[in-house]
Amino acid sequence: MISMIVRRFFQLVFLLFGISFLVFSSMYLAPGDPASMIGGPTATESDLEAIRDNLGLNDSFLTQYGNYLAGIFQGDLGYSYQTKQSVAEAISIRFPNTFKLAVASMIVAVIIGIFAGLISALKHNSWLDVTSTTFALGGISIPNFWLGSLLILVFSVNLQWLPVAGLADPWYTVEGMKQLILPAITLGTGSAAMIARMVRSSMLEVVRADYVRTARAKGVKEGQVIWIHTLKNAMIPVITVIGLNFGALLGGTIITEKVFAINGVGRLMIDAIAARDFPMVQGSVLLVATLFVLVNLIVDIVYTYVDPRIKFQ
Amino acid sequence: MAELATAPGAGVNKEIKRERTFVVTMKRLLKNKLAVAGLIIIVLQIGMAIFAPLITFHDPVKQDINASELPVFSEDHWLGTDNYGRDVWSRIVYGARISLVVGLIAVTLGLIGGTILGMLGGYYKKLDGIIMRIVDLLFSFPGILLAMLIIAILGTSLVNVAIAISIWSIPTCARIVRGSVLSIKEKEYVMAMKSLGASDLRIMFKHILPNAFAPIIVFATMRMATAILSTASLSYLGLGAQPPTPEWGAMISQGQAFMWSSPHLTIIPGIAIMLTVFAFNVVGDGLRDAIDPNMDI
Amino acid sequence: ACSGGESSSSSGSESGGGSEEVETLTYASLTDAVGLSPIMTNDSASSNVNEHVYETLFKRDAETKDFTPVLAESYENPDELTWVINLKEGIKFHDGTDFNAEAVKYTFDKLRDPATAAPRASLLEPVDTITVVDDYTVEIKTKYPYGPFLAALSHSNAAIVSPTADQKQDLMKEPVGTGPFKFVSWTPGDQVVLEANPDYRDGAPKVKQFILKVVPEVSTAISMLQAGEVQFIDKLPTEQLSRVESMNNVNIEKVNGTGQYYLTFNFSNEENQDPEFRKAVASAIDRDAIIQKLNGLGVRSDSVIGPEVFGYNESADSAGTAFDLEAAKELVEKNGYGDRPIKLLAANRGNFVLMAEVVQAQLAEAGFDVQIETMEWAAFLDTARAGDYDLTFLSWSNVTADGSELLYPNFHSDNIGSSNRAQYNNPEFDQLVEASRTTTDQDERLDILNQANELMLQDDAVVIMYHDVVTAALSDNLEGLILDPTGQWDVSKVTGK
Amino acid sequence: MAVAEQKKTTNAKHEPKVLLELEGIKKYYPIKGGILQRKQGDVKAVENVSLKLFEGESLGVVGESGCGKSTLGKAVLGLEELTEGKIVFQDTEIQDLKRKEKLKFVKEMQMIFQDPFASLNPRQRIGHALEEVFTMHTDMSAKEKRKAVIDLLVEVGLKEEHFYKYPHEFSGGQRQRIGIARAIALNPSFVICDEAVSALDVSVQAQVLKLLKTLQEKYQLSYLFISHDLGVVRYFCDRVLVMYLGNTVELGTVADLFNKPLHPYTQALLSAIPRPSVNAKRKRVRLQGDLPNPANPPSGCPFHTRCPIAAEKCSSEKPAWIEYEPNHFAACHFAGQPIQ
Amino acid sequence: MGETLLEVKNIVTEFRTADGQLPAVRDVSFSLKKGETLCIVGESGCGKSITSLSVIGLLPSNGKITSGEILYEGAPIHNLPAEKMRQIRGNKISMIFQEPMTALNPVLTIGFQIREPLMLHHKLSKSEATKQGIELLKQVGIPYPEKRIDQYPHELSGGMRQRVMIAIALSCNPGLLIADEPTTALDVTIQAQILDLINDLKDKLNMGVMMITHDMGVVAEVADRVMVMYAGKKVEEGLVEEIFNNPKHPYTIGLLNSVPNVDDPDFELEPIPGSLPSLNEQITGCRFHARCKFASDICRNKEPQVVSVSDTHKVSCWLETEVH
Ligand SMILES: Nc1ncnc2c1ncn2[C@@H]1O[C@H](COP(=O)(O)OP(=O)(O)OP(=O)(O)O)[C@@H](O)[C@H]1O
Ligand SMILES: Nc1ncnc2c1ncn2[C@@H]1O[C@H](COP(=O)(O)OP(=O)(O)OP(=O)(O)O)[C@@H](O)[C@H]1O
Ligand SMILES: [Mg+2]
Ligand SMILES: [Mg+2]
Repeated sequence: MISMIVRRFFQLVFLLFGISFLVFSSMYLAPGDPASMIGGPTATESDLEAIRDNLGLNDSFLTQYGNYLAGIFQGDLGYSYQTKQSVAEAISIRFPNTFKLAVASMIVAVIIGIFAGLISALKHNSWLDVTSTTFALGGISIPNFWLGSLLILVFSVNLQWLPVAGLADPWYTVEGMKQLILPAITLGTGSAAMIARMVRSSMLEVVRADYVRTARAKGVKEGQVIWIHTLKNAMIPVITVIGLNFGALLGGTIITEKVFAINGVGRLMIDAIAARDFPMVQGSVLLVATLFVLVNLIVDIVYTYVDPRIKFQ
Repeated sequence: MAELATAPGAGVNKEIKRERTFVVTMKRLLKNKLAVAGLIIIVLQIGMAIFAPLITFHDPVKQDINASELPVFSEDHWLGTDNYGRDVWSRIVYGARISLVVGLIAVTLGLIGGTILGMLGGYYKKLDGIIMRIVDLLFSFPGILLAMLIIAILGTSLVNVAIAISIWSIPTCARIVRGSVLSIKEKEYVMAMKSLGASDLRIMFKHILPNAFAPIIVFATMRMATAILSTASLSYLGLGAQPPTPEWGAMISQGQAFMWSSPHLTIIPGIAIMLTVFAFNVVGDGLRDAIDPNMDI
Repeated sequence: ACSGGESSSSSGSESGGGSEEVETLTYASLTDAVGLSPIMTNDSASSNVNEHVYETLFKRDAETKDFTPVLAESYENPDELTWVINLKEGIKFHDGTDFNAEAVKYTFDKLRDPATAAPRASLLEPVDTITVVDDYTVEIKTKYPYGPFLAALSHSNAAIVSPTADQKQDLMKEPVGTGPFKFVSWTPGDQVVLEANPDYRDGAPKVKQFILKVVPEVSTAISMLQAGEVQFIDKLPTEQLSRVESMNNVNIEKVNGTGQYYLTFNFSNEENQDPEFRKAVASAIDRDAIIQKLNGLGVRSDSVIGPEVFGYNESADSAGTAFDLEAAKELVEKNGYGDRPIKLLAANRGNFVLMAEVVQAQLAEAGFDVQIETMEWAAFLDTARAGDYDLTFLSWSNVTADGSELLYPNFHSDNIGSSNRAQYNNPEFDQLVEASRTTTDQDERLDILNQANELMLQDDAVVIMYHDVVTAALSDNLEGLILDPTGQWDVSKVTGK
Repeated sequence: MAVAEQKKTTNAKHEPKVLLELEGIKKYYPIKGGILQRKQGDVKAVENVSLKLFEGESLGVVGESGCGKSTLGKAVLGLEELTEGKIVFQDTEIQDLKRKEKLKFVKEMQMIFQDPFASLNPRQRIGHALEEVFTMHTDMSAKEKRKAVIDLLVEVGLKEEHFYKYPHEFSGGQRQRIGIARAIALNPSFVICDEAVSALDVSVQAQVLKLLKTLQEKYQLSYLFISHDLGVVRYFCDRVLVMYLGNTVELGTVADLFNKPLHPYTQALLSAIPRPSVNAKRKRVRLQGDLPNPANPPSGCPFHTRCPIAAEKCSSEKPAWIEYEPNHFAACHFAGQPIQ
Repeated sequence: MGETLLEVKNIVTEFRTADGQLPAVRDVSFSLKKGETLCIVGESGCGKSITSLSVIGLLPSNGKITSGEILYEGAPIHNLPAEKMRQIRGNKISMIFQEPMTALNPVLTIGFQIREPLMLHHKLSKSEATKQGIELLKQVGIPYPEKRIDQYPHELSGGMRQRVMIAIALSCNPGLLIADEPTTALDVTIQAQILDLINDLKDKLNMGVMMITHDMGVVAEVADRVMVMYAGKKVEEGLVEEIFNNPKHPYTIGLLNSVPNVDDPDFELEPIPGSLPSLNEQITGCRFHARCKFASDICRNKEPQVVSVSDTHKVSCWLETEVH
């Protein structure tokens, strides 16, 4: 296990290196000048020149990238062009929100997804199955902003059950949880749909397995056959989907964060991209990549618990 | 030795019954009711796209400021008009041309890229490590940034948008394909082809790929939705379809501002996308079963 | 639920029906402040905060268009190049530092210093020297006579900061000014919290706590307003106006603004230098149609210098080329303009796309072949500056509400390659603009600016689409919001009803 | 007289010609582990196998599951790279040849696989599957290929109308016939049958065995016949090789091996076979335990952990491969000693 | 050998398929006594497994017993409600399946899987069940059962897994053990161990064993009585000696002639030509006639009746009818 973690760490370094280069070059190549984003439309050429000089934007690509890497090796993610804030600090403010949201929506997604998928599989080809499949496809094709706005309209504005937006209160308070509900549903729906489809096909496969028949031959009760003998096996491929989705959610989700005014990493990143705030973009992308790798690692570790056949040397 | 003796020297010229694979597949597909419903939707949409001028009564880009934001079932505009007074029905119909094409190109390119990567990674152990790292990289790289990069390099056009979107599908597709290849390459018929001296290319594309189709089809059909919706987020950045081009994703993102006053501006293209997604998914599922020769339908 | 009209005539803080204290006032901001130092920022979200924390020397009166002193007591011009400014006494920064001439010099020197790389260093570009005459007198010498100097000094980026605080801490994070509100906290990306400054010279604001909360999605902000989670939003988008109007717990305030939106030609392209082409375009555009689309959030006037901007003259309102489809068609036909594909560049924000779509359709009606190319703001700024377009829409907010500050950056040939995105190059016009800048006599300036304005209109250099209407929606149990035509506002006089 | 017996006499008369010679074949699969995925050890799937195969003979290979039978077959065909050893086929060393150079020998050496369900591409019509063999190795025209395929189908007892059918439309026996057709398509001289009949029903198995025999006579084929069914081996083969844990433990003619087995493992194997006859209830030797892990084989004689007659020597010293009688080899310190 | 344990009377099991209602088991009757081993032999697909699954009530969802009855210790069990049947399964009737590799749940420990029936049917506590589980594993000859009980199936070899399966099947001392090809996937030496084990336990527990196999060697080794099935029908039944020494049905003879004899080098194989008809094939007369070299007109037109060769030996073939 430890050796696997160490190996992943090396892979991560490689990955981060590649990503930082890609980010740097894409920001460099994409049209748009950080200086004019700082100066705004009213800035004059001399204002811009001063800003560029100050940010080192007049250096060559390699010098800029080299400087950046040098900073990274000293554990310094740099400072925002725009706000002059430390990138690390900016991210550390946002990440807890994104994390809360990601966890909450994954919980929603997993609960709905597994439930819908199970019903679909157990009532294979019945109207319940068709309904749940339709729901899943709907969930995939509903744009998030639409669902989010609709939920706000119904539950916050009209019924006034839940707050419209924000994520200010700590999650363990009633208020904090209330704030999480709508964004979690909005965000979770898409993943729920994918999980549901995965659970369905995986269950359909597993219920035909020999060991399920064995369990029945032992006289195991039907409920236990499903929950103990089938579901755990069926979850193995589902875990990958959950992991990938969770990894993606941890990267922040621009639209949901925007609709619900959540101060998250997704918004930070998209704002930084829009502002051509290179160091901030770099920092947030690297964070996302790291999280992605970490989540994958966790998924792999979870595998060893769910599936004893998988062992890491 | 009764069997050995049967039909000695049977003539080559004798007609041998053969059904074209396509025909067989279609026959099997048509037995699946849900898939038939999906097929009908797709055919209708393609028909809509092809015969757009015949089934619309308004120019999709013709504005009429005085008749803007008409609701659904208005006289003369049965799906209403948008905020420029353009006929929503016409825009949906003409939009089918663009959205379907962009979706298809994006998915196809993504599949090709993903399949090649996944195939190489799954088949050649030596390449696997590096390919999976590339896949991870693509996975964790923000799609928007990638799209900007691509469009910065290739220029703004719908095809480039499709290319940008296609890249988003590559990592997932590559993983799926790799997974299948890893298991299929251990199958005995692959070993059999090796023992017959088949080249790697032949094995990969003639023997492994066709058997890895099922998950690819499922993935591809699910991806259609994402692809069409992605054009919306790109057009939001000015990277997608340029106005006044009618394109479903862009219609949704434009209609967003009118969600309160004219919800039909988002709902209708939303339904169009949903129908497409539904159709492609059920046809995909049906197709997966239909091309599986072992499946009894 | 629309109170309309100008609310800048605030009822003040006198007693009466409406002087109740307001515990918390929350404002929903579409974007987060970049930073809390006036020196280092140049965005409206930052200035929304900064204007409540800091103060400038002068301020332009919204109604009279004259400059009234704020931190300054008075000023004199011993000669065209010299500005002697007397400061108010007894004012303290929030950190206890005295406000004095040193603070002014410190602030302005810092703003001018190239090493600071202040985004609006150009505000003080004409300044030559700054001298502290005594504790409450500064003398500023300019390199050349500079007409809009007071406008520059009333720009929120020219607000005075506490020198001790600036040396001690990062003002970007912890601002210290002299304004009616003191800084409490800032969670970047989420909210800025201010509190009433009890020691404010005009008395503490009735709003005890002022929160500027980031809500990036307008419709969410409106929902929050409706649900009472925020009390105040501004810059209502036209599409959502009807929704806000239908809400019964808010009042909408509207003020004709200084901001303007215009279509411009790319003058670096020879084909666009053809005056008939520009005439044809101008006559093909029905600006009234746009105004109609704006649901009352636009003011129709041909004048480049808008009604709320210094230099405006009513006569210019309809001095531009009028909408005349037939004439346009004729010109297009005659000169074969329809054969040339025209690239209409539009930034993907605000009303630019709306204008682009409408104008594209109108131009197409006249026979032009126009392709819209939308792009995101950063790319747009680059592309427009590089001159990679035929037509584009630009806007200018005229924060200083001075015509020179509009014409010089936008159309003077000095600024080709930067803020003169139209690459407009007209020596005669340049001369007028320069004159308007270097004249300190305000009446004379008015005249010169009007000439420049007319010259542009004759030239069809730009097609003014509309002038802004500034909006805000305030919870109906509050009153006293000061809404400035520049789009800035002041909550220090807000009270409960 | 039975065909098998006839064959044996023929072989005895003429000096048999060697078709294939294996010299010290080893195949180790590396076990990787640790941080850098370094090699940590080996699964010794095949450990030092040497033998000769004569033209026209059937050599049976038997042994428990996992003892390396398939690996040996694959190694001979070049489907697995050898760790060590030499393969001489028709007087040419072939183990190091490139794929292109090897194609010539591919035509001569073919394989029939165990699982008739798994060894055909489920998405390829069987006619096309067979045509593909010709496409890869000849430049026949489409028409010629088709004719050749139909001839082949007929040869193995199928019909022309099966050409366009998919594998799943056939029964197991028919599928195995297709596998056989594919293996003999290029007129090989040597065919490896890896458990070619194990998955078939007894009645079908008999049909296929017959077919293989007929083809052998017709085309002078040599078989390497891998099986765990000693009955089938006795019926089908001329000589038998017994393997245990990657090692060869005994090799001899069917008659020698079945009548006087030298190695205790062979003896145990023979006694464990369920006889399809109610009359011959014999006393059997029951081996205890399972096959040891090939990654960590016992020292000395690999069989000593389960051997009923093992002595001290067996756990320390690896017995040599000795020709105890003409054409009868074994590797045992106590070769020939009965185990009960 | 004692009293009758199981009686199957004229059961027909049908499948609902796209081609309609297809019978996989056609009117099959047999019985089994305590302490007796009945082997069911026949080609793949002839309905052996479906017959046994019908008995234990675990038919695939599209399968159903449409007529006939099954009596266990004299009481009908074919029409019991699901819950009642569940209580019988694993308790009075147990089953072992062919594939030891897939019959155990890969994600549950051996201990969990062996405890389950004990806790369900004998209401043992977890620790009691564990104790008994260890005892059972010891009984089936698994070394270090205390250690094994916490392991997962993949950590065991195929032979050990099959032994675990047997331990599970025997955990509640069932009266009837159904073993569906329990050794086909195993090596000869291991197979012998397993067969011995089943035999020993049968004697010890006085169970009835219904063993399904297509290996004539296994039949000869373990069976007391043999039932030969062909295409869903029982074609011959008798004591093991009768079947091997005096087979009557041409199919049984063919089957015996298809198996190479290790002890007889001169034995010549005589395969049965052709293959098993599919379920939906309409066959008039004897279902075997198409592959039978003795088939006559009557075989093609009329179904043969059951003929008793002896008290214990019955066959359905026109050849016998004519003889008698
Ligand atoms: N690709 C591989 N990587 C690692 N080990 C392998 C590989 N292939 C086979 N082995 C191991 O090599 C040994 C011999 O395997 P092989 O398949 O040759 O056995 P076999 O005698 O054919 O068994 P069976 O009768 O089950 O087919 C086994 O222990 C097996 O686990
Ligand atoms: N779920 C099902 N639906 C339809 N037909 C089925 C189903 N299950 C089994 N059958 C058919 O029933 C017949 C009998 O099957 P069964 O499994 O009893 O054969 P078997 O004698 O056990 O064969 P084997 O030796 O291969 O296990 C076969 O023709 C099979 O195709
Ligand atoms: Mg093998
Ligand atoms: Mg069976």
